Amino acid sequence: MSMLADAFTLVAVLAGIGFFAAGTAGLLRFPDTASRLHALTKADHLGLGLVVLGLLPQAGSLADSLRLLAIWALVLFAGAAAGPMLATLTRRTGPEA
Amino acid sequence: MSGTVFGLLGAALVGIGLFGMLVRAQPLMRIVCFNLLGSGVFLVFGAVARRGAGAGFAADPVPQAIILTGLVVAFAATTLAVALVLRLADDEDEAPR
Amino acid sequence: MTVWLALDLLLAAGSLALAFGVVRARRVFTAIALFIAHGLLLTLAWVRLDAVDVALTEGAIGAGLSGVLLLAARHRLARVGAGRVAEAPGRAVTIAIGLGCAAVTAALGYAVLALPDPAPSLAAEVAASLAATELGNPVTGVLMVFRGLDTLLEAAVLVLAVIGVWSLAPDRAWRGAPGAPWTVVEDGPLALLARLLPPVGIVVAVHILWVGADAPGGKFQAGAILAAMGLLAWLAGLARVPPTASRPMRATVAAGPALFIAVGLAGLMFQGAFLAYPEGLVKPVILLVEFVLTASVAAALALLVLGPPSADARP
Amino acid sequence: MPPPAATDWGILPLLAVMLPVLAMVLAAPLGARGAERLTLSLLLPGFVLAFGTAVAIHVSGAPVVHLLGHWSPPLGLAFRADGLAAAMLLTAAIVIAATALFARDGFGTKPGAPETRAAFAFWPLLLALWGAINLAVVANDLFTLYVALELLTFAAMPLACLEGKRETVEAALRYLMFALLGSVLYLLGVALIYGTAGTLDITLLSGRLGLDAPVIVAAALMTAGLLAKTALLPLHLWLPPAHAGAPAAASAVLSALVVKGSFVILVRLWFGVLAGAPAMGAMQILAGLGAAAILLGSAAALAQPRLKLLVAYSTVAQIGYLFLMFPLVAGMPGSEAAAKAWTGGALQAISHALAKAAMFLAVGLMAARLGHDRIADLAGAARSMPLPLLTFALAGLTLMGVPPSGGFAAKWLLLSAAIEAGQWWWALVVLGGGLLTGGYVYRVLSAGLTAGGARAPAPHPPGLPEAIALGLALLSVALGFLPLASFGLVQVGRMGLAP
Repeated sequence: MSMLADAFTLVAVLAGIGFFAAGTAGLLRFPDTASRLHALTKADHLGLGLVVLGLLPQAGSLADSLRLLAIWALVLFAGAAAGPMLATLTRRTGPEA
Repeated sequence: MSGTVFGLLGAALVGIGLFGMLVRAQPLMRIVCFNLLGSGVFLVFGAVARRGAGAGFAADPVPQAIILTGLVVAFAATTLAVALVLRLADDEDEAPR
Repeated sequence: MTVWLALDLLLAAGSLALAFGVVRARRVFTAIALFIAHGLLLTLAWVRLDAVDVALTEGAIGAGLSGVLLLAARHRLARVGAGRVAEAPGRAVTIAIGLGCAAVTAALGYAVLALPDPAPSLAAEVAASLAATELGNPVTGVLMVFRGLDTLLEAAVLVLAVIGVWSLAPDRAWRGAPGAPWTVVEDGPLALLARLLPPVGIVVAVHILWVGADAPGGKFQAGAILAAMGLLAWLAGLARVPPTASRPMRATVAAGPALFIAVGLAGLMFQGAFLAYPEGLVKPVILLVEFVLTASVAAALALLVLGPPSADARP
Repeated sequence: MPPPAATDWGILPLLAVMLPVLAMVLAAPLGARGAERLTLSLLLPGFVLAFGTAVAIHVSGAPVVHLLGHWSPPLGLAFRADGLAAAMLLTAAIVIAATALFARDGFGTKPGAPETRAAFAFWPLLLALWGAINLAVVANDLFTLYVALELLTFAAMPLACLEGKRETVEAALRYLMFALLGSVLYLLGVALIYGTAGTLDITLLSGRLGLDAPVIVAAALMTAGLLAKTALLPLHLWLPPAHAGAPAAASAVLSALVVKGSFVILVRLWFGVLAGAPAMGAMQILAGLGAAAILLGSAAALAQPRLKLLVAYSTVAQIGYLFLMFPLVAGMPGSEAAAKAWTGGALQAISHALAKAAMFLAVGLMAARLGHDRIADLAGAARSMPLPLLTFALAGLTLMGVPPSGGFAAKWLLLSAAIEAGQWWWALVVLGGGLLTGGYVYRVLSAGLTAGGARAPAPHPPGLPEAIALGLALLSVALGFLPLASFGLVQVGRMGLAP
């Protein structure tokens, strides 16, 4: 059972890291702000989601699991607020501002 | 081992921050570099704390408490410096009119 | 073991690269962005140094509030022009300064390596005396009991800093509210975030304050989170800052240190030493002081980030 | 040395620190008028506490110690007031009291009048400065001293630019940068010392540290940081514009007290913390820088066209004298010459504090009456403002070291200690500095004593501010009349001496 849980953790966290790596590559290589934002928020939401999901079986208690989920939810919130703001700002002032 | 690694990192950050403070001309850059220098100092202190692990504690709590106090004092110093820089810029802005 | 060493080295390398980036950055904005990233890496470094209390503070104040402060300042400088800039030193001087700073780093690095082994430590003394304080977190024990004076003075430093920052207001703006009003963004997603986040933040702050007696956390971390929540609400136009003359606001900033000093003087009167806590009531008294200090620290930090009242109301 | 143990009367230096700090915290909610009255009501108790500390030390012949929360070092913190600390507490109480009374004219708030920005800030800043200087001389823990240094800086910097003029804000920014760099270097040294010894208590550290690599690096960093704060040449560049641009009352406390705080900590570092690690080379360098400061600072003062800048450069020079004591005390510890040099250094700190506060207040009065402070246009000052000019002259006597003034006693002690210790070259510096000081004081007096030009203002009935400035100058002279034995107080609790 614990072997299975460990294997699940390993796979999910690795997949999450993969999303982060892809997101970072996108941030660095994509040409314009909108697609960069797209790459970044994808990494945040999916990558972190997978990492959190993978860590859930390792959490010692229900409280710890809830904390992990709360982290994910907070990042989602922040991303949801910051993404559109950045997009609006770039539309108004151009990419260099 | 962590103590040594981060102690040496602290030493390097002190040199880098000091260099920036002396070489960069914009006042705001100097303030950022001062903060870099400060983080180096705190890391050296943190390395000292880590080396002092014992009696069931993973690190000596006395220097850790000192770092906490120091961080808040350094932040207060930063706000004062920023307020001065902004005041100067505002004056500059109004002088021609 | 080696995995952890590799992680430490990776963290150190990343931090070094970012630090070099800060110093070399051509634009101030880049430097500040890299500095914030640097602060976040350092937060991990503090965890690796088994200093979770420091990590929380570094994240909240070193990277968070400092970052907001510096970015807002950059924004304002960009609007009014960079201000008069001192002459940057010439090439030869720069090289000389660089060599000097390298020498400082070398000497310091050597000193760090030459520190005595086994390292001297007060951990045993803290462990022996911690029971008398009824606290479980040794760092809180040091902050509130053994070196309570330093903490008290630091709280006073925050009050003094607020007075100092306000003293830099232009005379014609003195009666106004702290902060530059044009920074407020009243609509859009920020308003949503500013409505959703503060309740969560307040719960987290109270939690951090409450567990601080026995686990990592405490008044400064909680105060920084509360200050951030307040600033967020202010940025979104949901909260107004009263003018500098407001007595309740001034009293909030002063209450924590004033209570702390009063407790200290009570110790002098009844126990014969400043900051000696009444026997049997150590923990309740400390928690009361910490609770009021959190409110004062939060108010002071927020006011410090806002800056003096500004004469500049342009959008 | 064993950890300090609590003594009777330890409550006195403790309250001398905590009362101003508490008053500073309460000042903001009280508002400018309340803060002003609170400050004034604290002046007498503050003086009594300082005086009581001095008496307690004199009677018991030993330092007065308070252990905070009954916790003894290395875990806890101690306040330890020795003779030097008591002398500085008294000096601070006198200078602060004089400045506060003087400042009522400029920063007072009439009943019912609205609170101005300058009045709101001035009183808490003055209180913070008072608490910080008291803390800097009695705290016995290196990190508490760091907090004292920061309190001192955060109080002094806004005072330097309280008028809000552009040049003063620029000067304040430069001052803040020097000061922050200084304190961060000091803190770095503190970290290394803790890593070496596992304690930050000065008494415990005394004699425990050898000349290991971390200790040497720490000593160098802390000394450099403290020199930047004390404005010893060549780290003095921030001082003249900051001190000359401040309002008169602020200049007085900045020049008289603030630089002395970091100086006392430097003394504690070399003769307390590092008492077991003789470093004669470093001592000679410090004194060499001091000598350069005396000669170059005086020469610069001689060349200044503006009165306030002249007085500020005079501070740069007078700070130099303080550093002559280092090699003389370290040269032959326990000898008569070392004791003389120690007393001489302390007396120089005190007499300069009184004389310089008097001088800045007098110069401020003159500048306010004239509307400018150009030395070339001082003609007629002797007739229109006799008291401020007399104050300047008396304070000048002390700075020159003319008998019988406090400055004479200080400089004579340093001079004879130098000869007894076989380091006669420092004696030449003392003499040369006195001549140069005479030069710039004479320049001002001769300009002021010339018959009035047409623009000289009409004579003005002297009031309380004139009397306060004159009183400080008289005190600085009167120090020289005290019998030499009464200065034995500053020897009490000197570390590095055989008990």
